[in-house]
Amino acid sequence: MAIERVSAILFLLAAIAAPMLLSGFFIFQVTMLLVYAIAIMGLNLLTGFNGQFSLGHSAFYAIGAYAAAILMDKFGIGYLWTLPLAGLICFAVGFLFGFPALRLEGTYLALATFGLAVATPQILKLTPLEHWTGGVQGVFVAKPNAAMGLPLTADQWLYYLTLSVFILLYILARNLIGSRTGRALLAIRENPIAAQSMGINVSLYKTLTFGVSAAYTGVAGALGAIVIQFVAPDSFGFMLSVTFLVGLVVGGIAWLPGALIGAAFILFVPNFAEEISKGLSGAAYGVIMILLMYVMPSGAGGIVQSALRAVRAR
Amino acid sequence: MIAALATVAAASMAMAKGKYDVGASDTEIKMGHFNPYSGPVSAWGTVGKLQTAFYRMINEQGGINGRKITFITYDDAYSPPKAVEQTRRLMERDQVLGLFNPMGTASNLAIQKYMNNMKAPQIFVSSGAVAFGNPKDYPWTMGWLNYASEGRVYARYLLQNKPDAKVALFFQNDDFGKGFVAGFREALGDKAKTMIVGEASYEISEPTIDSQIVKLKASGADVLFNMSSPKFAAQAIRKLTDLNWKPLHFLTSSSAQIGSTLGPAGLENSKGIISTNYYKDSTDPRWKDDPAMKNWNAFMDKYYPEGDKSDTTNVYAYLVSETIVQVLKQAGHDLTRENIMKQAANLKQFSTPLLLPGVTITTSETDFFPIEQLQLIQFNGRTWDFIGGVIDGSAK
Amino acid sequence: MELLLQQILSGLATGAIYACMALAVVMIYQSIGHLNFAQGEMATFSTFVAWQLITWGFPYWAAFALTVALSFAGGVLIERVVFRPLKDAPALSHIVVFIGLLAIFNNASGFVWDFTIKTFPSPFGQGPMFGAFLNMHQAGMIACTLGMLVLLYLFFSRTRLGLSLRAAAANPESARLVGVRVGWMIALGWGLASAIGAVAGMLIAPGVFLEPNMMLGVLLYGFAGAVVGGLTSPIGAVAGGLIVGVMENLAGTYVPVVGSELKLTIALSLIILILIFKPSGLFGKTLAKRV
Amino acid sequence: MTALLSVHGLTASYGEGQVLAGLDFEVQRGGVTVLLGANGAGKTTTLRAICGMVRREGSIIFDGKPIQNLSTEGVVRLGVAHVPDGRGTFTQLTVDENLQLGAITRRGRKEIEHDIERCFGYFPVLKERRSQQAGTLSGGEQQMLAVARALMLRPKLMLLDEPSFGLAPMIVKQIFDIFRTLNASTSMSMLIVEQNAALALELADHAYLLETGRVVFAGRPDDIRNDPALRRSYLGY
Repeated sequence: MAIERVSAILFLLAAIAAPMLLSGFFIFQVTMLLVYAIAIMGLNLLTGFNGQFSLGHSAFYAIGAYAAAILMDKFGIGYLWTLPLAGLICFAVGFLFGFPALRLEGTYLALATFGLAVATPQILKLTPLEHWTGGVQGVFVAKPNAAMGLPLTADQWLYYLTLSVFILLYILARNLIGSRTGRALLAIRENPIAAQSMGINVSLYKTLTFGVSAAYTGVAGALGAIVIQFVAPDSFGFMLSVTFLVGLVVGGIAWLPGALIGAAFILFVPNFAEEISKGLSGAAYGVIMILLMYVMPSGAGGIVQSALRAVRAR
Repeated sequence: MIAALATVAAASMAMAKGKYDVGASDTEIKMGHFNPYSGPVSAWGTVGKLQTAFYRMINEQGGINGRKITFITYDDAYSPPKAVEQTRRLMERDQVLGLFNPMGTASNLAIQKYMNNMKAPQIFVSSGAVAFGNPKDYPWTMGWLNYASEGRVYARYLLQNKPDAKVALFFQNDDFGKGFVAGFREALGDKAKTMIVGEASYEISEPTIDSQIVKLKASGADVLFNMSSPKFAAQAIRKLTDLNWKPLHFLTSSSAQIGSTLGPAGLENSKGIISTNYYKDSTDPRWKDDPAMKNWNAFMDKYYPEGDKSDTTNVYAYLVSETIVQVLKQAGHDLTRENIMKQAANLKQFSTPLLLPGVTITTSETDFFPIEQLQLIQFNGRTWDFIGGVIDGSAK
Repeated sequence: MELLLQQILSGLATGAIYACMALAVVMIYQSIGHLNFAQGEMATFSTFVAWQLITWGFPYWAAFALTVALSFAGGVLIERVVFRPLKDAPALSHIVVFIGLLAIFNNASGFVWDFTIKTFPSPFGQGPMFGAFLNMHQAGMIACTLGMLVLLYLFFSRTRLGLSLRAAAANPESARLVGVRVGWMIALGWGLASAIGAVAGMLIAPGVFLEPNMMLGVLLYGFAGAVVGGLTSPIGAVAGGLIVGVMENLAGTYVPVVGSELKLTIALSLIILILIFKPSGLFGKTLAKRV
Repeated sequence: MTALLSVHGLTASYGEGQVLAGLDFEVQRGGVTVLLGANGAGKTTTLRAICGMVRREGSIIFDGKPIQNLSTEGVVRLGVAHVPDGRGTFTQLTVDENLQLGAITRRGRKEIEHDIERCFGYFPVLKERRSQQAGTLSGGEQQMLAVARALMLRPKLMLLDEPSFGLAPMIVKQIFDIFRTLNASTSMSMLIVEQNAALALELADHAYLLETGRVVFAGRPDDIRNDPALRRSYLGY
């Protein structure tokens, strides 16, 4: 317990101090890291803790991003308000999608969510919706300045905003997992039939998890839209879902802090691969991924958890 | 050794009267660039690779006005968030003078505001979207060509030569396809409603487009406007042959290459296709002995031997680099961002031998599309024939 | 009426492409219980190998046979070298490895053979047949897909090796207890899947042109076809592929307003609908289990 | 008689917990040995350890060869047939295919066909159902199929894990009668784990009692029947 508390405090201190030490570009990168971490955390709630496989989280990310962009662009709603609204909209979509998903398992669920991921950019491009979505051209988002006259640059302000949202969502997720609900989720992952017989309402929990997971990823999408200042349909293809999945596995399944490590991986390693070779960057990235799975087949989470166990066992 | 250093010092002293912004100095011009090196559209990565080779050649020839070019190019994987990240890396960490020929509509839209806030050039954007030729709102962003211009050229040709045409539109469902459609419709004006009898689009993830062509044939059209990328264009040409459907066939310039589209589709099948172009098709036998083409081939052999000579993207990239060099030459020793922008908007009938005869590049403070002159061409089964002279595709 | 017929036939032709890939998907799913995301890129790579051989002057069928053999060996090798050490890792880790392989093969194809589209010869010729409804290659491809299905059926139902493969897939522990070398069966499954993928690639390429991203879309449809068919049944895979092809064409032609832009979306929604009512696919085995 | 299987100091573990703590026992050539013990004593694990289905250490000599380092397939190929708990039926395959699989390591189509007919002789009901999916059989039929499948290997040693579990008494009797016939007519040895100790002891020539992963008693069936304490706790009278 102590180790975790100490590392949490160290992380917080470093995170708060970071913008004072780093350049604008690096702050931007770390902000994107936190955005992806929130999305991965959402995926982790569903896949890691509840055992439901999803290839569709790019869709929820897209819906969150577009919700924020359209609310700001067409309705003049303040950017802060778009975050909970994007979360709510994605919760509703995810919850509704959770119902058909109930009847599907494993690979079949993967295909259904995959269908969602493939369909979303096409729907966003749809001619009848162009007035709202901007069609193939996408929507611009204005970059907010620091609130309440704080002496921060726009980059720093967005960073602190994203950090606060991340911490808030992290704590919520942590409490959720530690609660009776969390134990129910794990029980469902391990053995749905046994969970049912223990009196757990499996359908309700599964659909709710879908909703909550989608909401997390949607909030990440909204933050991403604000940070990037632009949304376009082809940013949210099926490969984004795959990227989140890679982040989840690298960070560690069913281990919340792993989201940060996974996000760092999907953000920085492609750049690193590119430096190895422009012509073979894709292959380099692939090789790094595979080697990493050899070194830590259960992701960073697996290593940290077994290290913690070893320390405690002493 | 000391003498050599002294000479260098003297030389740089002589040039010390230069004016500079971040990214330029007496000895160096730092240029930023991104395009997809990885991911599903990594085919475009050849643009960055060719340009890297091109500037190596320029540097070997002594650079521009005595300054070496440092060309920094990154992978944006065709993803706007990544493009923003790479742009900020270029601008804030690498401290480049500006972005030259960055690729992709969405990626460039995503950085347009940032570049204009930074008051740094984002020029010759590799995209045909109309948004990049808007000097009033975005004075630091300049496009290259405009899909709409080309669309207008075909529409005007139809109005003149086949006013009772029934047109079927076949387009890629993104900014590329829709850009052409917009220009085409605009130039047809009121007649668009009656002339356009069928429309079908495709996504690049689709394996085949047979169904769309079948549907368009059933619309009863006698003109097909084909706005697709080379692979799908080739499929479409072949499907037309299979269906024995022989409409008047317009094919957009980006796919109208003998080597990468018409050859695979079958030269015989491609006879009669009308397109436009502004530069020489490296796969057209017409230019086999052309000095500009020979020169380009020699460059490819020496500086970019791994590049694919049957890919005309490499001609395009060469041409853009030449234009960038022209802008930098014009800027002289005043390498401020403002002057780069000023010179980019001050190309007066610039011409290079890779352009088709008669095509020139012109920009002005109100005209941010360098390429607007196009040559209508028709395929005769072996090579492209010119139809009429060079025409102007800008909005009237 | 003619349009309807045309769209159905052209859907069947496209569907045959999906069916080919779906067969490979089912093969790998049978032996490892996952979808292999790299399957398409592996098939593309194989097809490039065949193209290279033909360019070097090999006769078509020699190149074909050699490619199939090389792909089979390559598949076995990937299982032995890449996946064997990870056999106890969680399933999701395998998915990351698939994605890594996808990136590697895709990149390698583009790096070695460039991105301009290449024509790939068809052993059946290219001219139209049946009026203008299908071309000879498409007809040949449909025939070949069905032929491959028959061969697979015979292999699985009539040979002891086929039986061992099925046993290892259905119940690895029991398979070991009758002496089946399950590890090798998995490698064999990889080999077969990659050989079938190579055949699929060589059948598909003449119609859609060969380039490094040739299979990107095809694999998505192949997944859909395999899942509709039930993932475990080769017949289901072929039927599923054909259904997806036809459904998509009909959606694109007859659904008003959004049909053309959303033809894949509509097809996918229908698939999900099918799955909701028949969660293990149209041909998936639903077994009355007795304890 | 010499030992066909002799086990010394066998340990086995699942994950962190050790289940077997150094077992010693033997199965004679042509003999029937029974392992008795309460739930959790390690009986099933012992069988699984012999077949290499769990991590194990110690010495296992089968037919003169050490097999403690062989894979499951390797052990089976030496002639050890295992009828596992839960029967291990290939539910999606037909009865016929299940039997074919039993002989998958053997050669000679004719002989295999002959052996299938022989199994149908023991279990006529299987013949009626030969092209049916095995998952549709009743529990008793599946147990018969499991035994028949094991016989198809022509094993030297058959490991039987709770062959009577969950079956009606009539069927149990039928199956044990066949065991007796088999043991008498062929030289096949058996190692049986059984809850129904009375039944098993009728068949066995040796018995071992296990408690928490250790052998606590070894002897002949009569030794158990004659020991009042053992009789009470294992035979219930």
